[in-house]
Amino acid sequence: MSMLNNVLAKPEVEGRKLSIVEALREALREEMRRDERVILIGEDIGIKGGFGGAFTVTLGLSDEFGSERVIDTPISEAGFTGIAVGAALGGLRPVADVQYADFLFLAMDQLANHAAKMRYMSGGKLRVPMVMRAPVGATTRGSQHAQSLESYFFHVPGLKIACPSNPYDAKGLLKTAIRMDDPVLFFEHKLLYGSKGSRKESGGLEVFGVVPEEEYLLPFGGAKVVRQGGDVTIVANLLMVHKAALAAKTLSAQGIEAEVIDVRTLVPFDWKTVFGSVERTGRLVIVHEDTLTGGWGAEVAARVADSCIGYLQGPIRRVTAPDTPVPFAPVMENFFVPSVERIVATVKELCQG
Amino acid sequence: MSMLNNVLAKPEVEGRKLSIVEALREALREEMRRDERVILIGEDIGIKGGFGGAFTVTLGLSDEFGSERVIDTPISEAGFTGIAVGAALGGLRPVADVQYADFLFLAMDQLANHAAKMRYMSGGKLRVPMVMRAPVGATTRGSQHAQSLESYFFHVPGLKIACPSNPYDAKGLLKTAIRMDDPVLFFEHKLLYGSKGSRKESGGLEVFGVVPEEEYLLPFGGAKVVRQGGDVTIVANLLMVHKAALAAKTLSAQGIEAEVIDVRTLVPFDWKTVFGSVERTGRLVIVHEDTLTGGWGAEVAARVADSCIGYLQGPIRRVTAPDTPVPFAPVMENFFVPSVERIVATVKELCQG
Amino acid sequence: MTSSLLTKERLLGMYRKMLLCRMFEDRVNSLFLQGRMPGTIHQAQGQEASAVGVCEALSPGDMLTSTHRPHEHAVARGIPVKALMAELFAKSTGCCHGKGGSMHMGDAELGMLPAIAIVGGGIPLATGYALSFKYLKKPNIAACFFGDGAVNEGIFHETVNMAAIWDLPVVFICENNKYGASTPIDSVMKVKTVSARASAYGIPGRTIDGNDVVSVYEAVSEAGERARSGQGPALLELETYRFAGHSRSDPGHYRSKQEVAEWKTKDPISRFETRYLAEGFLTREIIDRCRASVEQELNDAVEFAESSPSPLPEECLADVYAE
Amino acid sequence: MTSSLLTKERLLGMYRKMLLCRMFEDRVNSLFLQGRMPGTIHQAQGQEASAVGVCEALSPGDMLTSTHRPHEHAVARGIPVKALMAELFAKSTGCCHGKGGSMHMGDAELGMLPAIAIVGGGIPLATGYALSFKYLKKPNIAACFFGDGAVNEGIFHETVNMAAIWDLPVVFICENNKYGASTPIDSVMKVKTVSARASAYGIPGRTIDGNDVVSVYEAVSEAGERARSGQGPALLELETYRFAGHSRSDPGHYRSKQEVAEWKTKDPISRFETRYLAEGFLTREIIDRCRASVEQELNDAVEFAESSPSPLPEECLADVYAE
Ligand SMILES: Cc1ncc(C[n+]2csc(CCOP(=O)(O)OP(=O)(O)O)c2C)c(N)n1
Ligand SMILES: Cc1ncc(C[n+]2csc(CCOP(=O)(O)OP(=O)(O)O)c2C)c(N)n1
Ligand SMILES: [Mg+2]
Ligand SMILES: [Mg+2]
Repeated sequence: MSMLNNVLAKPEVEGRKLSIVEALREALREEMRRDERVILIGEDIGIKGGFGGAFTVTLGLSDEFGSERVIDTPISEAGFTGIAVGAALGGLRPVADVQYADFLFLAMDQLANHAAKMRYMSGGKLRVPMVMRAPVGATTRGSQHAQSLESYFFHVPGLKIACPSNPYDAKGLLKTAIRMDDPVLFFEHKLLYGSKGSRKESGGLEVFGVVPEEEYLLPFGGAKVVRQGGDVTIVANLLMVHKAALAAKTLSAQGIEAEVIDVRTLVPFDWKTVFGSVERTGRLVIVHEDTLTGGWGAEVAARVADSCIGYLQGPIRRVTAPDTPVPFAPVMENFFVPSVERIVATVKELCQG
Repeated sequence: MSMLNNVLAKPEVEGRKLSIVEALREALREEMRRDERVILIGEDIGIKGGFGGAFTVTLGLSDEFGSERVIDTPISEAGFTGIAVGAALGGLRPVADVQYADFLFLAMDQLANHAAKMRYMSGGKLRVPMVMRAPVGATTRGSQHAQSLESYFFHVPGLKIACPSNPYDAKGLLKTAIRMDDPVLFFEHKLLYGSKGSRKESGGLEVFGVVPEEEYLLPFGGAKVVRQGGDVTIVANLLMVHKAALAAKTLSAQGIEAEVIDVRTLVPFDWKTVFGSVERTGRLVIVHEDTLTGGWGAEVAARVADSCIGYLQGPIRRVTAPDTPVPFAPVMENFFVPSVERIVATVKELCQG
Repeated sequence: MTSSLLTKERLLGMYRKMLLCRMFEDRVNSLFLQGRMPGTIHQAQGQEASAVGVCEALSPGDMLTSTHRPHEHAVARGIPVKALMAELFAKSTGCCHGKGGSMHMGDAELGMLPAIAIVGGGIPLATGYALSFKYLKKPNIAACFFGDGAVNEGIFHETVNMAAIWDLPVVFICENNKYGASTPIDSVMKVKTVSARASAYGIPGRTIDGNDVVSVYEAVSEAGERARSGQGPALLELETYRFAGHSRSDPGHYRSKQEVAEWKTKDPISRFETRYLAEGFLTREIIDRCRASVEQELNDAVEFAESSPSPLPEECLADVYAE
Repeated sequence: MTSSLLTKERLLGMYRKMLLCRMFEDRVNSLFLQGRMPGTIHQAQGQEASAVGVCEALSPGDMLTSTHRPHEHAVARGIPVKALMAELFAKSTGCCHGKGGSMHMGDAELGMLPAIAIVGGGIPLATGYALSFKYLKKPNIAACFFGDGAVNEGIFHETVNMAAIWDLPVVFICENNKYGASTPIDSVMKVKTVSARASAYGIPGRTIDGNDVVSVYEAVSEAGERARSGQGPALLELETYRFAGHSRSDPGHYRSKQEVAEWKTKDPISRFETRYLAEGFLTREIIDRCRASVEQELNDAVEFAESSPSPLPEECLADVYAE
């Protein structure tokens, strides 16, 4: 895994480097300073002497903003999610979080039946400006603290979805999400939080990135071409962007130039960038840690198979987790999570086979 | 809609005709007689003078089997689903139901984090033989009693999924589901229940079908070619099978022969039949009432774009509900639900365009 | 009792509102039976004292949440019956532009969120609204209707607990009409009253005669003042009964004729009439005038609804996202 | 008190089990710190009287459910420490073949379901098991561990209510260690005791000294007999404390040193020793012998675990479906 570190960091770029945790925290702090309607709500996020959420993102914020704005809840995911929906309807801009994305299933009704529909059911009169943050990814904690759940929410009309792969995007997208008038699911990968601080992840990446001191916002719906290449398009998100980039490096040494696209937001999705790339390369590989069947990669494949079929020079391939729960044992978990090797092998087979 | 009635009924077939409600009820009754470990659990399913569930499927069963086996619950979907999981682990074979599939979100944690994973987490030692029945489909009840939720569960490794389109399949699949040692989501379409009885649906189809008196089981994983044709493959489920069949009739009159495949079960999925058909026709249209983005049709498109790309003579098209919540007003709902006309137009454009 | 605080005008207004609720429901029923309305409906005839007593105790800026049985709540909250009728007729002039329907009627600008048809699902919305009121230091409260069936949902438990620990300005109002669909409440709960559950959250709980509009008004006013002054939520149980079936297709065979008949003797509207006819300030003439004016209002509403345009099919695609 | 019913052998057995629990946790902690174990762990040092007192009151055919903090429950239930250690080492000889890990240890054949790490998620599983016992007319009960944090989850509410109305043979056991992660229970609940919530479901509730193994045993035996004889569930609150942080990475700065120190004086193991050394039937020699034999058992377990084979990577694909 250590090979993965900084494969994306461009050494030439000057500036202040932050981890994703720091970038997220800074986004929250800036938005809370700017707009007092922004509040945080969740478990163990503000307790004195506590964790600042499961992964320290909110650490210190209750010192600055007090417990009225950094609201510690009981362990009641459905309830506090619904309260966030109500508070958003009432004019606040709540940023809620679950400690692990796996627990979103408990709040699924409030997210899919209420947050996502209130605007529609009201005939367009209402808005639900809330953000729900959720850490995803397998980290040898067993099957209930491990899932990458993006695809379940990808299927809910009315929700928007961000899944940043680096500190710059994390900060810019979170600030945008908070200002947006729609409910946003904001997925963060545990192994990208960085390895500083008390709650470090073994196997975590040192993803420090330049984050400007000046304020900036990053729009939803804009994918990022992380690496250009003419032979094959690789579409990925979160941790998989880093693996895809490393795979691209390896492939380049073997004469295959891969274009790597970081989707950044799943809803809205930047179809234009993906279609444009596939039309140039003629080959598509989609990489996600979420499981295969019904994962968001299927939609990418389906849209390409609808819109760009004439450009395809080979089958559309997906490198994803298999259709299993997440196993605990590291040997099995490493098999479960898509590896750089699997990406390399799939691309090679596609380009040469 | 009345045109739709009996487009699939083969007049030549002799035998006893039942509605899907009757077929499902018969399946439950037979399995309960056969195996006393089979119990039913849910809201308003057995109350004397009551409904027999939201759509009369369990009507009368508490008279025969008593309230110990037809267990009326409080309105506690997560709780009784979890209790069904526990009872299944304890050796029973519970058939639970929610009144509308929309309420499955409330029980999502118990289904996706527990029912689907207990076997895996135990290293293969446990089994969870339970069935969860859920009515889907838009019927002018507004957005919280209308969704077709198959695709959310399609993405959960560890669950199996049935979605019958007719009485014969409904009975045969439900009996198989009850005997299966894995958790099964069993989706039924409200407009296919038939229009007999007190809780008839306006717009409901008269889907009477021949159901043999002799016992039979229908295996999971076997799709059915409802109609043969060489020009295009149409894959559909539930109500959409009927619409696809009617569309095929119209298309045939215009010189296009469509092969219509009823998937019957989504997990396991009969890839062989679909791939074989697409390899012959070279064209694929997928039809479902579930919304477009991230729907199960995307997976069908993705697999075909992976495995059969060389056979495709055109883009893969999907005819689905748009990415919106379900609107109430019939004019909008009719726009939302895929129509025969939309299927016909899509196929024509694909075959001729 | 504080009923003396209610002026005659106020009482008469409440009476007319109860009539409007009842006659609205009756009209909707007959329109539905004539096949002039799509969808399904859950009617509330018999529960007018609850709807009106609660809404009368609310201020304009307060927020109400409702359930799958929202018609009378919406009427009592003062949403124009035209807009409600048009919504039931699936017209674009409806309070939700035809996107909501019977189970989602409401208008937040007029103090009622679109109703929530997931049993219990509206409880956290009201509570979240209350959180925003408290946070923004507004003098308002949220009032949250739900049925006896909802108190066995987990969301009830989670949310009432949070409202309690944070002293949020919300009044939880359980309309205990003894049944959740076909299921008698005493078969799904061991405690005798819903209000007994308040003690699990350390908040006040009271059981009230939900068919007496004045009692309801007083109890909600009291709980509302408490909540407004920062003392936190309360759980009120209004004992009432629905005269009709659970939904249009339900003949209600799970209830005995005797039980229904008994509750009909407690009809909140005739009880009101009997009492205030006896007290002298209500007269047959006033009653007749009220009925006539309600009748007219409903005629107008139906005409408005029927003559309103349908939404366009493609409007299905609008209003998913704000931006 | 019925403690007289406990023979000396039984008491000694319970003592050794508490030692095994504690020393298992301490050993796991040091293995973890040495980096010899993957994953994360939630340890239960300080809660041995609860684990052992509860399990001692169970029969072989009874079923136990547990939480994200299951080590001591599993040890006390009698799952061989070899199988537990091997699971923590992610070996195929583990009780879940390496698929479960720390938060999912268990072995249904030995009377404990794989633990559930979703807070509150195991409560309906235990209740469903109890339903199957009742239905199949087995003489067994289910016992369900959960923390103080779990009683604010909706699933607690829904499930305890159903167990109550159906008189299911299940004992709900809340290990109230005063914190859910960093959150003090009194900040998330207005009532003073968890057991007070039993009244909302019409079942008995009791708060017990959870650091006294005999009290725990007696209370669970009593509730268990009640449940076994068809009289329904009970909610027992065991007051206890975890000495360590919430998980390995937690230094526990949200608790005062004084509070921790006070609870250390109530250490269930030293309390047991003090009491029975004074009563004379426990001796220093017995204690030393117990410790030595536990030490040996743990050495064997670690050796077994370390020398066991890892699962194959592709075993990831197995065990998803039964057929
Ligand atoms: C979560 C959920 N479960 C089930 C239903 C189906 N359903 C609609 S109303 C109802 C009964 C509700 O009873 P109660 O809360 O007492 O309200 P009432 O109908 O008596 O006004 C049920 C079971 C639903 N809408 N939502
Ligand atoms: C549904 C859910 N929410 C949150 C968590 C994260 N989490 C794990 S343990 C825990 C605290 C549990 O507290 P308690 O129930 O008192 O048990 P204890 O840890 O004290 O034994 C939390 C919040 C979780 N595992 N599941
Ligand atoms: Mg009711
Ligand atoms: Mg605790």
